[in-house]
Amino acid sequence: MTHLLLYTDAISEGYIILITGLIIVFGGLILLTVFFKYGLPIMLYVYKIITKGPDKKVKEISPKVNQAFTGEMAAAISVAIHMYLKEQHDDENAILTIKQARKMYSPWSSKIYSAYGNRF
Amino acid sequence: MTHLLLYTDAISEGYIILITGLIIVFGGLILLTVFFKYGLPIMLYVYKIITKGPDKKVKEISPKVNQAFTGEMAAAISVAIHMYLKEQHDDENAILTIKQARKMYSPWSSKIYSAYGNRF
Amino acid sequence: MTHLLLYTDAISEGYIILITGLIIVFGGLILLTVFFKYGLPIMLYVYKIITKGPDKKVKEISPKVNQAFTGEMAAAISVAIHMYLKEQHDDENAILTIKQARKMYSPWSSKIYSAYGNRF
Amino acid sequence: MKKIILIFGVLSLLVFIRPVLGLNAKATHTTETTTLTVSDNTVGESFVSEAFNGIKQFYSFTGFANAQSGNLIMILVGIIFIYLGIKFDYEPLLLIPIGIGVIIGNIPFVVGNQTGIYEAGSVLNYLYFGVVKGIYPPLIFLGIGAMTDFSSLIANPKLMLLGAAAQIGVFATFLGALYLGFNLPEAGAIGIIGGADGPTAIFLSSKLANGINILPDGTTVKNLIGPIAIAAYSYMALVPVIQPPIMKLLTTKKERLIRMKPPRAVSQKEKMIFPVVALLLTTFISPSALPLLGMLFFGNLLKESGRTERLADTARTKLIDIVTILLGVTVGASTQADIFITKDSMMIFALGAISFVIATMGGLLFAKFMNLFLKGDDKLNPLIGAAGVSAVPDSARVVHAVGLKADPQNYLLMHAMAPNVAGVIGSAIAAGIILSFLG
Amino acid sequence: MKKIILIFGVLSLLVFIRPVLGLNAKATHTTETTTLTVSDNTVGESFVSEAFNGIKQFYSFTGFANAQSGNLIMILVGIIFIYLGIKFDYEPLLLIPIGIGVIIGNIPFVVGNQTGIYEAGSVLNYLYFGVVKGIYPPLIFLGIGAMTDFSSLIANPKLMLLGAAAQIGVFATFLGALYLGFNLPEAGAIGIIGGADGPTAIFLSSKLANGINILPDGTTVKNLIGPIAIAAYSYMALVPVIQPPIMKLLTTKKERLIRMKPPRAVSQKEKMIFPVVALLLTTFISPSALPLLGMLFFGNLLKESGRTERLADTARTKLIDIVTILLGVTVGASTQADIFITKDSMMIFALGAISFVIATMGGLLFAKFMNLFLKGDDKLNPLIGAAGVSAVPDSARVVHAVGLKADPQNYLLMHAMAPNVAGVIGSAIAAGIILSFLG
Amino acid sequence: MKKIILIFGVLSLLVFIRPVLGLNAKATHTTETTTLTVSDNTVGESFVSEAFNGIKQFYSFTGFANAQSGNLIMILVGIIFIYLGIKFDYEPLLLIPIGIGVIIGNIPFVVGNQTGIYEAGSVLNYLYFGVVKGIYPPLIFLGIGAMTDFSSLIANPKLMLLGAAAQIGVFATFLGALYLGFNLPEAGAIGIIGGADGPTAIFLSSKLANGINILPDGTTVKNLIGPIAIAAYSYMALVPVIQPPIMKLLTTKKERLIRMKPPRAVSQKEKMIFPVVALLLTTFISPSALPLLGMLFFGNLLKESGRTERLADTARTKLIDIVTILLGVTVGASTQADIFITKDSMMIFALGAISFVIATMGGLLFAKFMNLFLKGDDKLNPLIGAAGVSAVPDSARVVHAVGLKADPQNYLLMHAMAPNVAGVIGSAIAAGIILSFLG
Ligand code: NA
Ligand code: NA
Ligand code: NA
Repeated sequence: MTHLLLYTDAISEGYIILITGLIIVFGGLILLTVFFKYGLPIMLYVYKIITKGPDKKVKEISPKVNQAFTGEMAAAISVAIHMYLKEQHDDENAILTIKQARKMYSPWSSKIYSAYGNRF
Repeated sequence: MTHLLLYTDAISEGYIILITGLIIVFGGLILLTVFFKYGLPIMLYVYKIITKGPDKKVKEISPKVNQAFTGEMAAAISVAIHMYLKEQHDDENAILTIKQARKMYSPWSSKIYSAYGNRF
Repeated sequence: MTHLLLYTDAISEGYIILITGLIIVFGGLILLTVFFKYGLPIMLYVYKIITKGPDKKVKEISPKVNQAFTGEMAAAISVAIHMYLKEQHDDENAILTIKQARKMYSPWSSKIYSAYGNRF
Repeated sequence: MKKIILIFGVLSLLVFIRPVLGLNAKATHTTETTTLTVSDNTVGESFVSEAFNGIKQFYSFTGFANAQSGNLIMILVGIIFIYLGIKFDYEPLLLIPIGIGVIIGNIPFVVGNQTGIYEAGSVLNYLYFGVVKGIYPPLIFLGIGAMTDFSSLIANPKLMLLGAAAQIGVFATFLGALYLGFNLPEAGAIGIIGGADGPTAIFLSSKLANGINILPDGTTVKNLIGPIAIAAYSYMALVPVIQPPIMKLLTTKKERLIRMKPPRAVSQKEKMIFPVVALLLTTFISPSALPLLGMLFFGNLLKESGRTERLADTARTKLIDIVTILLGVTVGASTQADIFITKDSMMIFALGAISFVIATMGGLLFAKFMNLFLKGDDKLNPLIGAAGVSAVPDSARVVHAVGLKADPQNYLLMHAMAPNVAGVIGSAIAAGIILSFLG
Repeated sequence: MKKIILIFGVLSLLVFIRPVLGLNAKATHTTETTTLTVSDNTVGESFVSEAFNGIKQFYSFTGFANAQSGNLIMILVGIIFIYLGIKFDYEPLLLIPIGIGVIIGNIPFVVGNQTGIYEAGSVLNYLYFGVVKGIYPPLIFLGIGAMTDFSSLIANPKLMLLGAAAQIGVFATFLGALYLGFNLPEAGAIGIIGGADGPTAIFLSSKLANGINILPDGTTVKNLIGPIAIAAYSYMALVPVIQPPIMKLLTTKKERLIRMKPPRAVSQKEKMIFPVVALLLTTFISPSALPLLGMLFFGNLLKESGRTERLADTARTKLIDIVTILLGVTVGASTQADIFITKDSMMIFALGAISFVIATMGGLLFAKFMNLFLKGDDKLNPLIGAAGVSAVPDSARVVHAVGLKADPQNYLLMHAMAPNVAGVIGSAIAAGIILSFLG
Repeated sequence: MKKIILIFGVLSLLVFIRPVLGLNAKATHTTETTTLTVSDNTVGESFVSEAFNGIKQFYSFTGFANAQSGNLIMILVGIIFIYLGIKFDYEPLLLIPIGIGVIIGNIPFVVGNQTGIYEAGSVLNYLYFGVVKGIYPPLIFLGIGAMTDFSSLIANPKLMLLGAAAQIGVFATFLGALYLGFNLPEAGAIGIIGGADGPTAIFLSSKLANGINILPDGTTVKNLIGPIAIAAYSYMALVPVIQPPIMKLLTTKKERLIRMKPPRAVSQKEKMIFPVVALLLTTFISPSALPLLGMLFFGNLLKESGRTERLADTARTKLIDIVTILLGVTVGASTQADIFITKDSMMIFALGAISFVIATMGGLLFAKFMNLFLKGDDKLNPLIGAAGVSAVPDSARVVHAVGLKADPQNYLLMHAMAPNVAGVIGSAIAAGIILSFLG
């Protein structure tokens, strides 16, 4: 193991790691941010030029194409998802033993694996 | 390893294990029996009291509630299961090669995994 | 490891392995060929005699039974498969983010596994 | 383009056909073969003779040269297993992998090429690790727990005693093995065949009769995992053949006609509490059974919690399938003839048969004994005692079938499931006890 | 036929009941029990007393004899975990396996029988291997990658900074742990609880606080994998309880009402490029996070490539399920009372709570800070900063719920997903940094 | 409540911001940095400079500091693999995992942090175990067996010879490798590239060219698993590019127009018997191929038995998927630049290309040779000989496509499947032979 100890005192070392670490984490994610904000559109533009010829400007191929995808739609989707996530909770399903009984005859033995095998 | 040898003679040791083992197995399963016969209804009762207030007697919450689940129903279910289990045996399915042919083009290569991937 | 070296010279050894290997590969697959051409029909015949009595000749039980499976059918199947294999390629599926959005709310956490669990 | 490929191909082939053209000058033969390199004519000949030598040498490596009668016998056994599985549907998910495993394990090979299951470094040996270390059985139990509905047991807890009674088969076989000269741990492992539960048998034998443990007197226990596992699965597959005559022998026509009242409905809460409580009680009593019972009830909780259906589904489908495949083929392959065909194996098979008979009798007779204390429609149909041997769900189905023969309207399947699953719990407890005493 | 079976059965039973008939002559007792073999009458008695001795001896092996208060407390904790998972749906796929694992790990057993998770050779120990060696977390991340849609992050990359801001929780906790006297690697592992990401926490603690590594001053680090994992998962489950009060405290009503403009649509090409580029950038910065981030983006590429749906599906269903089962039960079982109930564990739990609070505050405050530079409909609703702690997707859902309380028409879920997944990437990077400094 | 949280939060933050407030008195600096702690103003500055030192030190650990040109080249190769897989659908299930694996394996890291695939203790190293020990390939073959329908081979057994003929590619490449100076085991492993079967290539190279085995003359064989696997999969992906020109070169227009009579129907019984008999015959001839052929025919029996569909389904879906994921990413990662970019790798790639050409030619020419003995509608369309190289099912599809070009009504796919699967069996036998001679 290679240690990066700068101090013999653990607390001071801790502060250094704290500051350094935060800077690096921010640095890394800022790098990603910048790439996807500026780098990627340029890359896609270059790719398009290579494959289809230079008939488009950067702005046109900039990924902000789906302007039709408006706030109203997003809201609608959000509602739908909200509903969907909510409805998953009908606690304590009072399934009758009858329904379970069908399942019951399916343990332990190989022959019986197949009962499940068919269902999935 | 800790050995529980009581005798140097294996056969005698065997008898002890036989008797001891049987008693323990019985003991264990009797414990389970007793718990599910008496312990569990009490537990469920206590739980109900804690969560909903003390408005029910032990007898009422005793799990023997589904009296509607009569012998006739059980018999009907049993028959249904019996039928179900029986009908699984139509040996030697004379599937034509045609049907198999569709499957045939699906081995070895990655591209082909997907054919199966879609089906399941 | 047991080595089968016949020569100290690697190249000569190589030629021997080349010839020997090819002969063995051919030998092995010829053996399989012969078995499935002649051995298997006889085996199936014997099996039939044992299980159902000797009321058939070898020729009759020879597996060439499905004469109805003609070239026309094979051609038809081949076309179908050809079509099937071809249609798999509609590159760059322009699925809207909307459709993806539904999926999106499903990462990392246990509760969310179930969203997928239900689908498959 | 075409030309380039042509030239390239011809050049490549030139290298390959050099010896035929007599250019093989560098060769310095160390074999006895006298080489004649005088004319074009004889080069081919000499080369043929060398190749023939190579083939002869190679032949000594083939199965044809190394096959022993034991291998051929075991291959036949493997084919019979497959045949039984396919033709009669006897536990096909186990007999077919084991059968093909028996064949794979008995293909004759030269030792030292990392082929055999007992050779360190071979692929089979790595897969066999899960058997030797007892890892596969708890994973199978996880899946089984996620498959099993314990409702019938919760509804009628007293039927658990029938599962306990059948364990007589375990302990009696244990004693029989001692009489036949096996030492204590080996006898313990053999006894568990009477539990009629493949994974439990493999788990216990991998701990007690693994060819590794050393006894106080300095001897090493034998490796009996293979014979014990094969015996357990074989007799489990043969339950529909073994049990009916015993059942008819020990019950009267009148007893077989007894109709039992239907079990009560069981609430989801009870089903959720069952695995937790059963885990606590059984493993407090028999801590050495923890890997088996812990996983069994873990799987059951995944199934019954209502929140983890996804995990339960994986445990009872793909996970158990993968483990079943690996377990089956390696247990089968562990029957390599030189290790498997011994007097011990024969004795184990004989003891296994006896153990199934005793277990069945134990369950039946105990059901009759319980009837002495039960009245009216609480009385048990003693046939369901036979389901206490586990071999789930085959023995329960045998009970159902035998019951139907006596009275075509008497459906015993639901009732028989309770002792059936209790038998599994009982066998795991018994395995834990034996392990505590002898492990 | 019937007769043969009858005779056979009776003979078998004869062996079994021999002692009752007083034929047990060979027995040479070495125990203190004085044996009375005078009359038929006393044989039974003596046998009973011997069996009683056996039971007494066996009793010393049971959980009843070996249970310590610690075990019972932990079993109760396990039951509470299961209860929380079932009743309140708090991360049930994790709490239920961990809960039952806690129970399994605290069944009292006698050391030396290969039962406990810390005993070499036990089944649990083999399964625990994937935790100790940090193998399970990357496989979980593979499945998570195959589940996750990074669209919202691609559409609005600046939200990544919120995921970075929440890592304050990690580093502050690290510092707190140092103040409480933990050494550097232990403190690093404890800090990662603030990342609110179970697999990352297990991965880092298995590398830093594994009870194996030796420090320059000769001391061995403590094994804190169990407490850290339990703390991480517990607080992740409690996110719906922990976060809302902090969110209300640090935001004004007006801020909570901010509506954000909907994210733009993202093309499939962007989604394919994202995992490759993100893998390169993040692991170049933090190579020690390679196992986590490599697998995360590998899984995501499988999902987005459009060609490997089959593999992505397996990764996000059966594979992650299997690993989740094994990880949950072994992490749970690693809380064996004698190892788990220590002052260290208590401190880790306290630090864990603080870390979640700080991480939430960090995300919220940074969102407010960013708003200083943003105008018009680019302004952020500061609530989404709280989603930067990961705990995907719970914290995003909490944001959504709190947002709805302020304005029932303001759907923040989609916006909150971006900092949510960024928080995972940030935590993995942070783990890699800590590993580089202290590994 | 609000207040408590506020106080709690502020206190927590106090700890965290201590250095900014200049309270960091305990610090005893050991670096060269001269610390200025005179005024509030300079404290921040000094702290900044220390943090800057930390970042500088950390920078030496990042990929940016450690990247070598080799790494960057290999990362580019990985991206190209992914691009080919996605854009042209060339074996995407293999090229995409391998491609991302290549990237993962070439992220620059500092040795000693348990990150690289060749470092003991790293996660990648544990997953790589299945490659090094040859465990993954038999599991892949299990799934392949459970996918494959051998009907066309059973219906027309003589087509098996085409699969044998294509093995010329294996042995010719072996010879070529010897000429290029590789020693015997290495050359054997390289030769198998000509088998056009990824798992077989990995299996054989893990046994022969694994960097562990020691030759009689004391030298250790090279570890060529990576280059061999990459070459095999690359050329398999490129089969649609490599084969058509050779096929057109070696056949006349008239030959390409030959229509073959449709294969006869095959009964289920024959399909059940096939795997058992084929297993026996092929492994008796080549016992060292047992892991591959045993698993292949085991999988096929699971599929054809009609009783084990459940196991066959798992083998050909989830199990093979899991193994494919792990195999792909670790084989890819094994191309770590410092180990992969060597003259040997270049030679292996050159030999691999030649081997595919020779194998294709072998199959085609042998089909023409067989036609000398066949009459009427028994005559073969020599194109199907090219399918003998395996690379299932790509080479069969190439045959189909080339056949369609000559005659749009001539559907060769069904006929080409027979030599295609025979090629796999043939390659496995060849691998076994080479292993017997050189293992
Ligand atoms: Na049993
Ligand atoms: Na995080
Ligand atoms: Na081949």
